[in-house]
Formats: sequence, structure tokens, C-alpha cells
Amino acid sequence: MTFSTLMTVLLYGVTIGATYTLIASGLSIVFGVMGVLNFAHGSFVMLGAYTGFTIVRLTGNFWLAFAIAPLIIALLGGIVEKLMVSRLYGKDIPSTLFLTFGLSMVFSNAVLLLWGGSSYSIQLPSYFRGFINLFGIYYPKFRLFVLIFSCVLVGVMWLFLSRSRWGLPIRAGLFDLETVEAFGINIYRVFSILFIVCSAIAAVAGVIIGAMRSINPMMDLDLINVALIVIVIGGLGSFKGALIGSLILGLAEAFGAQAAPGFAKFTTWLIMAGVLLLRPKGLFSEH
Amino acid sequence: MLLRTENISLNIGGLQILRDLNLEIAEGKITSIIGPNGAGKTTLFNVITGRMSPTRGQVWFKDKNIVGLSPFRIARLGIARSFQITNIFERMSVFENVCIAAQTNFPYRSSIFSQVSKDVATSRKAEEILELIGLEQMKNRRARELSHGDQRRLEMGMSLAIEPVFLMLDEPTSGMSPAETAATIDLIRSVGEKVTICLIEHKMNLVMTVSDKLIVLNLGGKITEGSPEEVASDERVQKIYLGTA
Amino acid sequence: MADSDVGGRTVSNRRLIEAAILLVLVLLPLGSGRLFSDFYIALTLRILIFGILMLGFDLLAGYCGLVSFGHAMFFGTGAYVAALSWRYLSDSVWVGMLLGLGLNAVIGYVLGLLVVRTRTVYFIFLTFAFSQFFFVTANSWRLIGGTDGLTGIPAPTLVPGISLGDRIPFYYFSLGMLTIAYWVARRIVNSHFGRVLRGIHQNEERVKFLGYNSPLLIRRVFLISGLFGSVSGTLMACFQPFVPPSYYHLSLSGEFVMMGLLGGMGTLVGPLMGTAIVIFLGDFLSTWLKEAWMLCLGGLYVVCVLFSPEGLTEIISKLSATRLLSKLFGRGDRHTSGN
Amino acid sequence: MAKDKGERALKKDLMSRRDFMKTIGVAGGAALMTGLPGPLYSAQAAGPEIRIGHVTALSGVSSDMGPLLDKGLRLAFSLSKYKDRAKFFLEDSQSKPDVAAQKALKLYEKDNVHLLLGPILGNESPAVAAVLKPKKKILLEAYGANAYLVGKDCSPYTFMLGHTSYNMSVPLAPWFLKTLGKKVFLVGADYRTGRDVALYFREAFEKIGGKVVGEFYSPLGSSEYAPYLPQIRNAKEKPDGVFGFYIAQDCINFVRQFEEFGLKKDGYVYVNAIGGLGIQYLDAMGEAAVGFYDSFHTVPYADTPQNRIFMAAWQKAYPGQIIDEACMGGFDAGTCIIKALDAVQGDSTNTEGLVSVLHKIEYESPRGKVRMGPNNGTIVPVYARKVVKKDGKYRHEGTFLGYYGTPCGPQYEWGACSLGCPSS
Repeated sequence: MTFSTLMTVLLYGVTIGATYTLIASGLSIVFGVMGVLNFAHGSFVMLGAYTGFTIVRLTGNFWLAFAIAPLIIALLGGIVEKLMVSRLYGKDIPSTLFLTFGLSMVFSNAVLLLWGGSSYSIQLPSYFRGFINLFGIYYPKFRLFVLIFSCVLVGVMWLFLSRSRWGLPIRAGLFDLETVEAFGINIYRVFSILFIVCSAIAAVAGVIIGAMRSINPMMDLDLINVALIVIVIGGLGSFKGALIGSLILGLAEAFGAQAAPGFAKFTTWLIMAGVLLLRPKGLFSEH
Repeated sequence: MLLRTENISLNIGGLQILRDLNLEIAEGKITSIIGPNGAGKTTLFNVITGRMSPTRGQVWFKDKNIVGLSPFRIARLGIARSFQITNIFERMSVFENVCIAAQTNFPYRSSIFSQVSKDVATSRKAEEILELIGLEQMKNRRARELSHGDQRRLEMGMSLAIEPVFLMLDEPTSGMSPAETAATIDLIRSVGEKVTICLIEHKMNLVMTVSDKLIVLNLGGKITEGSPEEVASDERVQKIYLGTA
Repeated sequence: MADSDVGGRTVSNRRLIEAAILLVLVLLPLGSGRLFSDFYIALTLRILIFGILMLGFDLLAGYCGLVSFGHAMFFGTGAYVAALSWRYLSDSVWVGMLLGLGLNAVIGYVLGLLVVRTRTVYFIFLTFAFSQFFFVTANSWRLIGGTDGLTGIPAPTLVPGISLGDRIPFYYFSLGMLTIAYWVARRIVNSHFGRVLRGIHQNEERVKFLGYNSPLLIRRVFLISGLFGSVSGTLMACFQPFVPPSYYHLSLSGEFVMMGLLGGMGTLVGPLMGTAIVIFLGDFLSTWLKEAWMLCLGGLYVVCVLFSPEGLTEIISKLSATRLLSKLFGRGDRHTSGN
Repeated sequence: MAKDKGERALKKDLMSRRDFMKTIGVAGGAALMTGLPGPLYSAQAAGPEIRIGHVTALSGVSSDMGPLLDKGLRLAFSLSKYKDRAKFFLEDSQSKPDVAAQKALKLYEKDNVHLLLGPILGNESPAVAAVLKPKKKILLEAYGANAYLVGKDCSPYTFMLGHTSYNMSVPLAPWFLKTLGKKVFLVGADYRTGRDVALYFREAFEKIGGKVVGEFYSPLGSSEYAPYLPQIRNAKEKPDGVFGFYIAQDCINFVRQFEEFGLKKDGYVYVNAIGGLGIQYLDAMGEAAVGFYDSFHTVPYADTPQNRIFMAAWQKAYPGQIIDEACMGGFDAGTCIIKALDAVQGDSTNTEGLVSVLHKIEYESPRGKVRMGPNNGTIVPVYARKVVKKDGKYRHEGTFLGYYGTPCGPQYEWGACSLGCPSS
């Protein structure tokens, strides 16, 4: 393991971790604050990717897709929250899981019917194509953007949660719905907006992943798999946990691939089972 | 001496909840533990019944140290307990609630092979308990549909059904009407002949009439103990309860 | 329990309905070829086989409140072990079944120790994680066929001479196994153990303070439900002469949860009905709506979770005109309403 | 005239399905409530109908290929003299082995089909074969690459028209040595086919003096190759080319990241076995794939007389629809069935007759001359295809490498086939 290979793998691990943060952060907030385990979160990311792809194909403008796709998916998220998810607030967590499990089937099949089974990918603008030589390491430009963008987005979410006027009731909602409601804050309006925002974040993650990798109707299973492992490791409902969990998973995949490729598949499951057994509530759980 | 605690202490996150408690519960007697809210009464019950483990100290039951035993082992030693917040099987019938408790007295209590429909002994035991606590007409009602007072009596009945040696009741009459409270007092007194009872109660008239011995707790420490009359005349108790001396 | 307290009348009624259903199932093969094509016997067989697993699943999820998202691990193990034993050891179906039960008992015991400390969501995640572990192992272990799984499995024999390869003997064998499984499940539910399980489902703390070692009892029901899954896997390996690693996949575990929820857990009969619905409707929709089948099944699932979380048995026991039906379909622990 | 009827037949089929959608509520509801078996026994249609079943993936992993295979199959028949007699029964295997087996059973038992075109994936085909073998029913496979089905699990009733990982990797060894060079870096998805391709290629390549300078196998279905790609750059000796096997989405991600991480710019060339750079994936790969190679037994848009007829018919039947390996595979299977039907005078119920004809069949299809080997596995023309960009469209330039079947015998992992083994 020469120094440059170590640096390369570390950089890749951090980037993969950054993309996982985008995917898992929305799921973690929705679960943390609203107690809703959204198995369809992967589908929202997938729908974001497909919407982004369609916009880029129609208009040829990547940034337009980057802006519009989240709005469309946010609208969809609002509808789903209003009609279905809001009926389950306060109910036990498994029933929210079963609802969204059914929803993920509906979305995955809808994508198959609308866009068909073939694979697509979002064409990047020319300045994002190619790679740069980052002191000896070949590194794609777009991934650098993804790394920076994820850090910025996570920073904004962090400030939003911890500092802003909205942040306090949301974090409070984490602990006790009734008391927050008693303070006259319409917690359910907060939940709707939060679900919509998290859907939008999922869509942004979708556009980015759609540009980095191929889009197909089966990608939602892979995405929700990653998101579940991250929030289990990081701790159910803890935003900080989701960040750390994503980094751990990203680095584990990167280093796992170097050390023992054969066991790369097992590393993620072993980490997840290990955390579940030692600290059932995850590393940073507040729930 | 049925049960003896030896400088039991408990602190959670720097907060001293129980301070070196040395208590004795005499066999065959009804002992009441009184004290203002937050004095550590329920916490003491939790320590004795194994729900919480103390930071220091031992609990001797029939000269056997039971600290560290899991709650079900302590229960099997004959220590039954009711909770401050009613803890029953709400979606089951009243009869079923008592049956689950009653069947612990038999070897087949959780056996896969024995059939509930053929088990006459448990049913008879459950019928007895239902008569004792006066809920036999509600036998097939779902526990959820009972009034708060009836639910508390049901929970007491379940604790009795496991034929305990030592019965710990955490505010058994809270939320009961005066009539129900009076009936419960008679029940406690009649049960008290066979079983050693320890009560946590706020209703002074009940405590004074029923208990043989009183223990007064405040801020996790023992203030005094003795017969109801001695404790009532102790000015420290008056200061705590009445705020004046 | 529904039957024990209102005297013999309702008990015999429920047995009547059960006998009637059994009779229909016994006579079904006679109709094949005339009333309907032989394929529907194969479809009914899938319902019988998965029904056995769902009885075990219901003991754990319906009666004890622990919904497992990884029940396919018992199913897959039962199938793999039986297939390997028929190919290399002996072609008796019992040897394969017993070996499957043995290994699944070990798995059920070991995982039980790990799983017992978790509840609700964490139980779901842990069972999900373990089953994925089996899925990944099966996919990459070349000895048991890797991604292709095992193919060309010889048809086992019930007793030397009677092969279970052809459909009718295997149909009655599976029907027999389901009947036995149902009888065993009923006895467990009606046993003292079953009653305490329902207690654990509603209020585990109270059960502990009555003197029951609830973790031990949960481990026991976890193991038992695994054994049901094992028998089901063994039968499937006999019904279809191949064992793909997808028997361990999340989509199968998810289907089991769906069957339980659609049917209505905690009634034994509900999950069996859920199995019939998911398998029969799944095939029906897939043929007629081709690629849109998942949309409908997913939609039905969402509607069921939203509007009747207790599943079909709830709807039937509410709508059922006669008390008979509600006795059969009513959930054991919520039957008495002030009668 | 002939074509219109064919086309109308296709439209009618689509219409009937849409009408049915309206009544789905009633039928679905009825089945649901009564819980009885579904529509009762469909009456047996009289007349020399040719009932052809097709189990393929309309949903799941390979849902992009299923519909195209089906269209190719139907197009072949719409151009033949059996177009009015042919009746098609399409079932969705959902890309799952046990569903594929269940649907194959349904087609033969409920719909009484005479012939069956099997599923796409390499783990679905053995499942269907295992279920149909005792029933002595014909199974044709345009894909479903699995060497065991031409080895010890072969059967007189199962015919592999497509390829296996063997005859798609071994022919590339001499070509690689001649075109690219002596040193190769092996890659692939860490599952059976991925490992097999690398293994067979390595044996053939080292036998003719080639040298493997490094290898890695990444988990199946992984979409991040960043941690693996540096290993190619850090290999002891600089490889003349990278050879391996990734399927569908994995291949797209691998090729794109191969370019993103600068390997393509530094002159590394990637060769993917078994048609990973097929037409339907080239759009998603974009520029990254240009200049790379793959191996397959079909070259869409190739300029051969057979292919020109096919392309004309396809554009007329499905205007605007791209032509790719899947639809040519379907058309090829249709051509083979039609050739076999001719030999038994169109009597599709004569299973034994069809089996003996198919066992020694030779036919000409858009991919070239195809001959059935003794182990019921076809001996197909193999091409090394280079991806080029011609007037804005991604196309392949095919180099013919020769005819290759899949040998069998005790020395191979998939063993010997009781029906016999081809020489090479």
C-alpha cells in the first residue's frame, strides 16, 4: 500500500461516502423526526434520476435538470405525504415500513412502464467531463463537484437543523410530539414540509447519481439497501449518525476492495450486523 | 425478617436517587412506604424487583442476596408487584389476564404440549382470584374496557394469582372512588393475613388504618420508621408533609 | 382463546369449517384436466408449501409481535440442505427434511440468541441483515452452485418405491404436511406457551414480572417458526427440481410479510389466505397485465396497510353474517366483545 | 398484403390486452373474492394452430431485452407462411428462476403450447430446463447462457441457440494476441460467469504465449469501480489491453468510469466478452465506449444480405425502434423454429419429429450460418466487434473470428453431454 495508492483509495472512499450521505440523509431525517421508515426513499432518488434524464434529453441543459427535477419530485413527495404517510403518524414504525414497501413496488413498476427497461445516463456538460491530475491521483472533475456539493448541502442541512427557527421544533419533534404540539406549533405542517424537502434532496441525489452511473428501473433496491445500512450503522434518526455512517460505509467499500475483494460484499453486512448487535440503537442514535 | 436492604444506593448521571437505605420488612406484616413525590419510593421498588440495579448495596430476601437477579427470577422467588402505571394485557379478556398469572403456579406454565382448554386447575384458580377482587361478572370483558379502578384491582389480582410470599403494591388505590378504595382496603387487610404486603400510598387515612409499620423516605434517604402513631407524631414527618413544624 | 371459554359449540363449528376446506383440497386433484387445467394444481401446491412457512411466520409475527424481514433464510436453508442430501446422501424425503430441520434448528438457536434482545424495527433490520448474509454466501459459494444454484435434483421418495416426482402423490404429501403443520400450530397457539406468547406481544414487562423468562420463550418461538420455514423449503426443493440463491432474497422475505399483512396476522388462517391471495393474484396479474403486475400488487398492499391493517380476517370477521365465520377468522385475543 | 395482416395481428394482440385492462376490476375482483382458480379451462382451439410460448423478462433486471426478443420472434413468423397459424403466448419471468419455471409450466399445461422459447438469464434457463425435462417438452434458448445445459444437464428436448461463456471468450485469445498484444489485465464481476470468462480466456491465452499481468473481480451489481481501477494502472507491467466480463448496468458503469478515471486517455483498451457493449447500452455509455471491443455472435446493422432483409422488415413493423442483439436473437430463434416446422410439414404438435429435426438443424439467419452441435448447442459465427461512431450513431465493426460451439467432456467443469460432444 504505497502512499499514493492510500491517498487514492482514501479520496475515492470519501467521495463514495459523500454520495451515500446524499442518499441516506433524507431517509435519516424523515425517520428521526417523523418516525416514518421510508422504504420508498430509494424510489424518490430513482425518480429524481429519471426526471433529470428526461429534462437533459429535452433541453440539453444539465443545470436545468438539477433545478427542476427536485421541484417535481418534491411535489410528488408532498402528495404522497398528504394522502398516505400522514395517516400513519404516531403509528408503530413497522406499519410505516410496510406502507412504503408497497409504495416502492408501485414506483418501481411505474418507472418501468413510463421509461421502459433500458438503461440511460445523464449526459454531463463538457466542463464536467474528463479528469484532473490531483497531485498524482487521476480524479474525475464531476466527482470533485459531487464531493464539494455534498459537503455544502450537508452543511446547509446541519445549520438548518441546529440553528434555524425551524430546527428546534424539528429536533424537539424527535422526542415528543405532544409537547411540541402543545407549544402551538403545527407539527404536522412541519412534517409535510420536511417530507417535501427530503424528497427534493433525494431527487438532487438522483440527478447526481444518474450522471455518475447508469439509470435503470432496478436501481431503487440498490439505493435503499445502502441507505438502510447507513442509518443502521449511524443510528436511527440521527443526522450526525447518517454522515458518519456514510463515511464508514464509503471507506469500508473502498478499502475492502483493496484488501480483500472477495469479501467486499461481506464487509457491509458484517458492519451492519455488528453494529446492530453491539449497539442496537446505532452509534449515535437519539431515538 | 422477610426482606432486608443493606445501604442500597443508586445514582444516575451524578444524581443521588437512593442514599444508603437500610430497611426491614417484617414477615406477615403490612408495611407502607410514604414520602413526597420524587422521594425514591418507586425507584426502591424497581431496585428490589430487579428492574433497576443499584450502584451499591444488597437486598436480602429470606437471607438470599437478590441484587443482580433478573426480574423473572425474583418473581419466581415469590415477590409479586403491581406498577404505578397499570400494567395489564389490554387486548385480552379479564379472565385470560388472570389465567396467565395463575398458570405460573403449575409445572406446565409455559409448556408447548399442554392444552389450555384441558387445564381446569388454572381456570379454578383464576375464578377464585376474580371472586376475591370482585371482577367475576366482567370475566369475558376485554381488560381495555374496564374502568381505571377495576384495572388496578385486576393488576392486584394478577399479582395475587402467582401466589406470592411478598406482595408489593405501588399506589394500588390511585384513581379509585372512595367506595372502591374502601373495598381495596378490606382486600389488602384480608390478603395481609396470608401474605406480607408492602404498600406505596399517598392516602394517609388508608396508610394509617391498614399498615402495621411505616417507613418515611425523602430525597432518597430514610427519615424514620415505626408504628403509624410514632411516625405521625414525629415532627420531621410533619415538616415534610405539612411544611410547618 | 375463542374456543376455550364459550364451551364446545364454537370449537366444533371451527373444526367443521376446517374439515370442509380440507375436503375441498383433497378432492381438488380429481377436477384437474376436466374442470380446470393441471397447472392450477401446481399453483395450489405453491400455496400449500408457502402456507406451511406462513403458519410459523404467524406464530412469531401474529402471536408474539415480532415481524421478521428475513424468513427466507429458513426457507432457503431447508431447500438447499434437502436438495444436497437427496443428491449425495439418500433419496428419502425424510432424510432431507430432518437434515434441513437440524441445520435450521441450529441457525434458529444461534440467531435467536442474537436477535432476542432487539424489538420491532431493530428485529426487522437484524433478520434482514442475516438473510442477506445467507443470500451473499449462497451466491458466491461454488460448491452449492453459486449464482446458478443447484439444478438437476433427483426426485426424493416418500418410502422406497413411491417417488414424489410426479404431482399427485406429491400433492397429497404436501397437503398432509400442511394439515399436520396447521394442527401443530393450533396446538401451540392453544397451549400455555401460546397464551404467554400473546401476553409477551401485548405487554412483555408484565409477563416478566409474573415470573416468565420472556427472552427464552421468544427464542423458542423464533426457532419453532424457523422449523416451519425449513419444512416449506424442503417441499419446494422437491416440487421444483432446482434451488436458486434467490430463495434467500429480500423480495421473498418481503412477500412473506405481505402475505401475513394481507391475510391478517394472529389468526393462523389469515396468513394462509394471504398466501393464496399473493400467489394466485400474482400469477393472475402477471399473465394478464404483463409488466404492470407489481403496480397492482403494490397498490393493493398500500391500500391494505392504510385501510385495514389487520388484514382480510378483520374485514371478514366484521362483515361475516354468521358468528361461525368470525369464530374461524376472529383473532384469538380480540374476540370477546361484551357478548 | 401479407405484411399488413402480420402488422394487424400485432396491433390486435396489443388492443386485446388494453380492452382486458378495462375489465380487470371485475375479473380480478371475482378471483379475489371467491378464491377459486381463475378463468376456467380455455376451450382447445381447433385447426392446425401453432401455439408458441415465450417466457421472458418483462420486469426485473433484464426487462429491457424481453419485449425486443418477443418482437423479433413475432416478426420472423409474420414473414413466414405460418403467420396466420402462429399464436403467441407471452409470460413475464420477472427475471426470477422460480417464476420462470412456474410460467413455463403454465404455458405447457394451461395454454397447451407446442414449443417454448425460454428466459434470458443464465440462472433462469437451468431452472426451466429442469422443470421441463421430465415432461419431455421442447425448450429453445436464444440467451440463457449456461454451459451445463450443453454439458451434463443437456437433454434431447433442450436447444441452446445462443452462446455460453466458453465460446464467447476462447475465440478472443488469438485475436487479442494479434490485435492488441501479449500482456492482458483480467477484470470481471465476482460471480460464476464473470469468473468463467476470465478462466477460459486465460487458459487459451497463456497456451498461445500470452501473459496475465494482473486481475481483480468486483462484486456483482456494484456501481463503484473507483477503488478497483487504480490496480490496472499500478500493474507490474503495463497491459496491452484489459479483458473481462461485466453485464448490462455494471458494464455501463465500468466503461464510463474507465474513461472518467483517465485510463482510456492513457491508451488502455477494454474488451468485454459476451456482448457487453451491445447497441442498447451504447447510448448510456456515450463516447466512453468508442474504440473498445466486445465479442458476440450477432452484429446489428451489419451489411449482409440476410441482415438487410431483416432490417427492412423491422423498420416497417416497428418504425423508429432501434435494432439490437435482443431483437435479432428473437428473430433468429423464430427463423430456426420455422426451418424446423418446414421439415415436419408445419405440424407443431409432432414433438418427437421436431426434436430429431432440431438436433441436426442448419439455418441461415441475420447473424450468419448456424449449425446445431451434437450437444444441442449451436455452433455460431463469433465476431470481435469494435465500437465506432458513424454519422452520429454508435455502431459495431465486426471482425469474423470463425465458427465456435461449446465443447463438452469430463475435462470441463460442466461435464459431458450424453448426446455427444463437438470436436473443437
